[in-house]
Amino acid sequence: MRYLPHTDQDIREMLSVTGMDSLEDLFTVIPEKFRVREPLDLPPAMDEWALNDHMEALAGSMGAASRSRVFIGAGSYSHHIPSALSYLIGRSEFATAYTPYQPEVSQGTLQGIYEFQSMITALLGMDIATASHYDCGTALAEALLIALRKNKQTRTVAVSSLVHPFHREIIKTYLTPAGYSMVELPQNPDGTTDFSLLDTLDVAGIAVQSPNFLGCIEDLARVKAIADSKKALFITSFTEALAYGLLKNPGSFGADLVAGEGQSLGIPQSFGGPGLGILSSTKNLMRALPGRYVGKTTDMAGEPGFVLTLATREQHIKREKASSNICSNNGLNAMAAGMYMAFTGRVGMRKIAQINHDKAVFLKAALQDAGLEPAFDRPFFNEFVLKVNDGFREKRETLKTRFNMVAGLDLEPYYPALANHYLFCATEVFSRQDMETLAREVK
Amino acid sequence: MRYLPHTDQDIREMLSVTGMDSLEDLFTVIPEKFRVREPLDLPPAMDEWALNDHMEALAGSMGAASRSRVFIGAGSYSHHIPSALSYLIGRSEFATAYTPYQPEVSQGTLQGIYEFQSMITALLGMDIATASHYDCGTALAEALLIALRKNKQTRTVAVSSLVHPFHREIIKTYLTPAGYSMVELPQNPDGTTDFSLLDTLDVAGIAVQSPNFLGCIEDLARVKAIADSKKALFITSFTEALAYGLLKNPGSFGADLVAGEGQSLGIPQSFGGPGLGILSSTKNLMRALPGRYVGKTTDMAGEPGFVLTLATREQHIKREKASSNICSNNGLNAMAAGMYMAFTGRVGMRKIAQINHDKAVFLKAALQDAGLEPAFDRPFFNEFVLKVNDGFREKRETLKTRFNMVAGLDLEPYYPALANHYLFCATEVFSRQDMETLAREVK
Amino acid sequence: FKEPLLWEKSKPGRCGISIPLADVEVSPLDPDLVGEAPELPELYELDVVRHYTRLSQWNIGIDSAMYPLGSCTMKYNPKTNDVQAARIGFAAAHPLADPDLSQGALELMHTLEGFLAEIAGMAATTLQPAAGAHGELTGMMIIHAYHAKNGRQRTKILIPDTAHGTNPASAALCGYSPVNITSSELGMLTPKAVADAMDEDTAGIMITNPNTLGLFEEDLKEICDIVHQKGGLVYGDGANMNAVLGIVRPGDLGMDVVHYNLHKTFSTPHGGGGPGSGPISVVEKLVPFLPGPRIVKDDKGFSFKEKGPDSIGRMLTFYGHFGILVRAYAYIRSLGPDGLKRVSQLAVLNANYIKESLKDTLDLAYDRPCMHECVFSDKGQAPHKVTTLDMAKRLMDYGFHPPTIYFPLVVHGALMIEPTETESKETIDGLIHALKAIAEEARTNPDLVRSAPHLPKMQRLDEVTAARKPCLCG
Amino acid sequence: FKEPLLWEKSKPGRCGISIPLADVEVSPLDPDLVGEAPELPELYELDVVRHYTRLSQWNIGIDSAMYPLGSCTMKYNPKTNDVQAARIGFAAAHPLADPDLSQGALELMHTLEGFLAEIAGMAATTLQPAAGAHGELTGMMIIHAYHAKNGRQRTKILIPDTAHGTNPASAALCGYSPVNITSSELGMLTPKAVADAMDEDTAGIMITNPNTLGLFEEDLKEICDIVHQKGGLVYGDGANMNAVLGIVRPGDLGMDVVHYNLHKTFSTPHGGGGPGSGPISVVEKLVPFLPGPRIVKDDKGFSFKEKGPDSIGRMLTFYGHFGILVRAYAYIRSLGPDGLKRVSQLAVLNANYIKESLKDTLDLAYDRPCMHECVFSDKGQAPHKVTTLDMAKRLMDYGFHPPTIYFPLVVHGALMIEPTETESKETIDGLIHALKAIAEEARTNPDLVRSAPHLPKMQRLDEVTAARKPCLCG
Repeated sequence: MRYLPHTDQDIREMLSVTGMDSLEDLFTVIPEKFRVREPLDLPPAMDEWALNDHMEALAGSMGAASRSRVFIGAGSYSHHIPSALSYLIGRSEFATAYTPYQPEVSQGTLQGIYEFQSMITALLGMDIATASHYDCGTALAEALLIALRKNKQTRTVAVSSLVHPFHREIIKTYLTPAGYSMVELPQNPDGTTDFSLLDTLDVAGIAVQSPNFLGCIEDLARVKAIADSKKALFITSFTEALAYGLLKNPGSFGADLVAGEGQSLGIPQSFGGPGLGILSSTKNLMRALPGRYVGKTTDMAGEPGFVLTLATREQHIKREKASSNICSNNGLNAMAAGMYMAFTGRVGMRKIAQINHDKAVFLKAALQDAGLEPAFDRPFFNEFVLKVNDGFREKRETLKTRFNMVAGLDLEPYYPALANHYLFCATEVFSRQDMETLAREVK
Repeated sequence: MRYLPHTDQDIREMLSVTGMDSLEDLFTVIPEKFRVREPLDLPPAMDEWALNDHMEALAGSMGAASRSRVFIGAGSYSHHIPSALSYLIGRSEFATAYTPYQPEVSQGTLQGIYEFQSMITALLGMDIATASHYDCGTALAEALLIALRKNKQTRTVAVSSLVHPFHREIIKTYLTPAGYSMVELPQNPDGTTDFSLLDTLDVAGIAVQSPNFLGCIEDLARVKAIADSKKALFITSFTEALAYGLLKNPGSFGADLVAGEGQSLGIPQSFGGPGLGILSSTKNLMRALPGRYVGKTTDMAGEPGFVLTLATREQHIKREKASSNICSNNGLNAMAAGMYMAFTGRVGMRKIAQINHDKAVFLKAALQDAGLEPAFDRPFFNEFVLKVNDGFREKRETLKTRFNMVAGLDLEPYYPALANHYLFCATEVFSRQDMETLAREVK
Repeated sequence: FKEPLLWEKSKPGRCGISIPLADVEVSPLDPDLVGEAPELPELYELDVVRHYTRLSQWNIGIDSAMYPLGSCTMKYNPKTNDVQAARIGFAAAHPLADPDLSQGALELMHTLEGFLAEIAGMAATTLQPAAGAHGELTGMMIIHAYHAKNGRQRTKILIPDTAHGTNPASAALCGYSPVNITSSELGMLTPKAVADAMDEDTAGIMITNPNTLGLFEEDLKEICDIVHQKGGLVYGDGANMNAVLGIVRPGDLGMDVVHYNLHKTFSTPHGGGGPGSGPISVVEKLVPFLPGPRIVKDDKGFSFKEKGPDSIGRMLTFYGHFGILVRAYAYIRSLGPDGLKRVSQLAVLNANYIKESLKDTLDLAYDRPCMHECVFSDKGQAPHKVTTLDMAKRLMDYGFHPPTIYFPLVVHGALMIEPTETESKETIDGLIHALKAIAEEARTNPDLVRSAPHLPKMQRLDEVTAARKPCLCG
Repeated sequence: FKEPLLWEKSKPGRCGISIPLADVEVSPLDPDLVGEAPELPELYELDVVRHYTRLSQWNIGIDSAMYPLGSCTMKYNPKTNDVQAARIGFAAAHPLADPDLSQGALELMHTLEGFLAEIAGMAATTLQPAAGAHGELTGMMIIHAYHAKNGRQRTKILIPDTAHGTNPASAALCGYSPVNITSSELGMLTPKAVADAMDEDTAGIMITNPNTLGLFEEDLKEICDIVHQKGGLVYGDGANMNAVLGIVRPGDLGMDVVHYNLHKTFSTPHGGGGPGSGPISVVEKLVPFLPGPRIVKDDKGFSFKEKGPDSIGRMLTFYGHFGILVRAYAYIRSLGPDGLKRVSQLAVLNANYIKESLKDTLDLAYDRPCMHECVFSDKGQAPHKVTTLDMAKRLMDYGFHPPTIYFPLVVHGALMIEPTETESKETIDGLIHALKAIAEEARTNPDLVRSAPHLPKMQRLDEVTAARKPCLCG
């Protein structure tokens, strides 16, 4: 096996140093009766070339293999990734390093993550950001746990029902064993969150997503006012990071905590993961946030450099008193997102965000011309909901098989009240022609 | 344009240092009437994503796009390339460097090429090898020019007609303006070279290819004897480097010069180029060879290191007295070939060579079972000629359209006497099932 | 050469990305909603390429040097695995695309679940957890849900003093109070210590096996039986599975849940801190509690099935770190059952060889046959006022990444070396030689060691000030 | 850290490649034909990966630092170009596959031929030559064939003293004797010098324009006319085309043949010395002499057409360095006509900015507006016994690759700086600053400069011994 360096002679020499006769002898501390006698029931080894064929067969069976156009966002977005980024992130000095515990030989990772943290705060208008989390859903759950730890007078948080349905599931999963609960805030007819439940409810934090799962931009100023009146933390989340190339950022609305998904920032969709969890906050929550930080410092010669810092909050020091159990996070994807923001910069980020919005407006208009009905009259970024007519499902199947196009996401499984409503997304990767084809075929 | 760093302010500041008012002013030394007035007639700029679509459309129209099986060698061979090699050769420190004129900052390229030279001599059993040439054909032409310069009593060389037809064309092209000529040695019925012409002819060098263009292994000991009797240089070439994982090497037959194609050593076929020209010789020809060498030396602190050496033979020093005009060569492909030989090593090279031979024997037998007739009864490595029957051409078309398989190369354009003969090749990339399909469909 | 921060290189007007053709009309959003363009640095393409190329050159990865970080299993990350994950059919796949467009990914994951269950000797696997610690949390939630379903929640969990810090943190997130179990003078858990602590208010025990001293818990089966008798469950931290693939199965020893670190045992790259992947396998009785969705196969092919009534819920937005799963799958297919067993044999051989070769030079914490790693201390260097940290930093000057230091906590000044199976005898001999030389330097020239490292671009960094006056963004 | 040679790491029995499944019977060859297995080093995969990763770290590329090698046009090599060339449909294509399987490649090349002809202002292009010098050779053979066809071969060729060394070498391969033409005190060719040398035994002239002093040959049209009047042809060395894209066309000036270095002007990587690509464009009357095959289009699509009767023959086994051609094509499509013109404008701006900024520090060989590069000498440093070589080596300590040195030969101690358009003002200011500092060091601390470089892994290497006692393999 080409990964294993040991020649027979190496093994003999090394065994003799250890005073053993065979490789089996190394395991005599394991009671014999528990040792596996038969080989594991796994398929035999494949050579590299057979593996390539096998994997291409699997990958080739995917819709994505044939340049499909999936007009779905809902937490995972198709965006262009510069080839220079793909090259750089593949350099093994980044990819094959461990967590930078030894800063003297890890300045590359450390500076890159420090820059990522800085650019995230610039994007969101917040004071600080962590080095990364798993994804938006888990970051949001952590944000709510922070609120619950900060405001101990209540064990409840309020979460908009227009937060991504999967994120709400994660929150429930995280809160339940800790003995906390979550109240879901219902939906207004215009596709935004109805906060009226909060008139009579005390909560530790209020979480909304904007643009929300239905694509609508929430009124964050209103959330801020309500949160303040409740002395609750104001938490906002997003799944489409590019939206903040265009929209007023959460910091400008006074958000306490922002949880976000960074997949749009140069990370392949990869069937949903790994993505990039973003967690950002005001300065006063610095010691309450879980996960890693990179900070700036100097070396013994006075040269500026970077280290992991504030580790005293973390599990490997604090153990059960840690603010979280997070250890490995999505570091390489944070590095990729940093690269993406460096490539786009101030101007590029704004331009690409605007193009996303323009395409979505075009698609919505084209689909309405084709007879689909608008569902909500709220501004949106690059996702929107339409009500479909009879026969849409068949046309959607035809589009899939004949044009490799997927016409939106059926909302009924997530919102039974929204039967016959589909969530559509357009990004810069879809051409006008793609969208015209889609509209023509659903007519 | 994302490749160009100049902001408008940069341009203003830099122009002011140069004392000019506009970018146009930079070109006032060019007489106005010769300056291009209209933009060049080229298509407008494409963004990266449009370029991707356009190029994928072009590449996708190629047969190779759909995992085709091309059972043709004839100078370009389909072999497996380890993914680790593709990664390493893509590292920009190798790819984006220039010729290592400044050794202190180019040790990577230099050591890699030195190792390549060393491994080539090991593969071929020769004393020395150059840093690379363009391809086998040009290297072979250079080898013949060396012979002509060494043996000035004649202006003629003998070249086997079973040397790759394109190589013979290159030789003619190179020899003609210099006033040299080439005699082609005809073919024996068994598919090897007929040397009888040489009984009455004085030549400066004799060149054969082995395995030759028809796949047959030549009797190199015989060539050596004839060359010695003529006091001509014995030159041998090869297009399939893997053959020397199995066959006795040219050095063991006493070859003076070996020209070869290194594409099989980890280099993509890439529609024929860039390949890798190999030129290797005995020690006494060291100063006669054209092109670059890397040599070992020490630095001022006595540390071993590597430099370009013997440059006094080269054009940038010797100008018109140089042994060749070669300057840029195929360095990065030499590096790739070095990597390939390092990955395969002694054992792997032998095993893969044997598998190539085994597959070719299997394919030949299968095609003979299907009714094709053997053409020559000589040992071969991974290529062989068969005589086809009526209806083969139609079946070949069907194989192409239905199975993405290309059933051999029609030899008639190259050897009119071999009408209805096809040259087939099998390598380790073809599975038994592929070959069985091919044989079944030509039956 | 120092590489400036991105914004120190920024100049207004530059842009390093290709702006896609705008082929539709511009539709301005309501100006009340629109903010300023984000204050990102402005660079052109070569700026960014050079910046990250230079940054990369200041990192050590597995491809640069041996990286014997104990408990982290820094083995070679085969390049072919990355190629598989980058295939367009996988990399560009949308997780909510219709199932008929997702069969390849679903089949791969379904098969991988089976592989991992077989390796663990358990009934089923979920690939959902995003990292090892996330797997632990998932496992603890399953244990929590199991007790809840059985009608009486418990309050405590047993955790040995050799455990990873993530163990108590994960347990605490489920509301359990960790009870510390002291390991014996042999570095192992004793049935007696567990029996003394285990009661019916205790949800179970979290055991790392081989433990973080690199030792196999020889009484594990007996300990599992004790815990089971009191109605508890046994959680297995699989961070060290690289020692026992095809040798012994956690399920056969009586464990109920085990997590994997695919980025350790199954060779996916660590990425400077992730993304990892932390699947868990469970025994039959815990299957209903697994998070949802699960992948099922029926006559229409593979699809996601939503969670059942007993499921703990959802742990990650989409189903696991698919890109990492592809790599692990490719690795298992590349090695097969014999190759995986060989991996563990050689990993253990390498560790024992280091242990034997260095035990006369460095103080060995527990002189017993080890598994995939061995733990020394700085006891022998303490008289010279040279610490484990000093030796670790000095090792950089010899071209090695330092081992894990000051962990496990039960060994004072621990130096925890895990070579993995992909390091050759020559490289290991180089490490042994370097550590012997450093031990000698500690005796003869301790200042040299204390002021290390000397060769990297940076000298020792001031971590204290960094934490006291945090500067987290520029 | 020194990286050992491959065979110093070798150990019998290791193998770093995956051996494909042998699914057919073994067929031993006649033992008389079979040799010993070649004595290649034996390594496993990680050995090889580490070896080349470490070697790469000792190289400077464009991605690492500015590389202002005069006449080499070390511009940024866009990553997207590499992606295009690696597309499976291109990279796996067999050059002799049937034309119906090769349309995409043929179309790309046919289109690129047209682009290059348009840029040159000429009638046709061949993409066959493998490198710049190979293009020169092709061009000279065409000139040779042209004269042969016209009934009388000629014996001489005019070559200015500022020419690249490849020019006389290429001419000599066609049997021509080079006649040296001295350039004027302004660094340019004069019509008079050419008229004096040109006769009817002279095949023509080889002109590099802009010349290797970075100067535009202002009297080029007149010179071409003189050569043409005597029946000669004008060969244009296009190594310096980066200065004049969309500004001036060689054909419009009267040149007959011009070669391109795609790896210079059109941004394909240099690869540490190739592969390059050296297409040539020719005027109408030379089209019949182009090497074969040529790409033609008819109603069945694109195909190769074998050479005609006047063709010089074949220059390369298959049709050109296709992988490089793809990159150049992608580059031209990415920039378009306006972008290409901008490239030349900014390349020339950068060079003039350097010239003006340094002319008070270093001795400027010819103080005239330059094109894409400028040439200084070490005249000012000679009194301090500091040479161009010393300054070049010292520049490494400032993080720059040295410029081209001791070329062109007409300038004593030449220091030839070509920044290219892809270097920013800040980077160029850094280079200017470094050269000013070195000039100051040469005055105040010449030993420091003479003993440079100090920062790279290696000190100055002994090239004399290397050539005297060559050791070309290990």
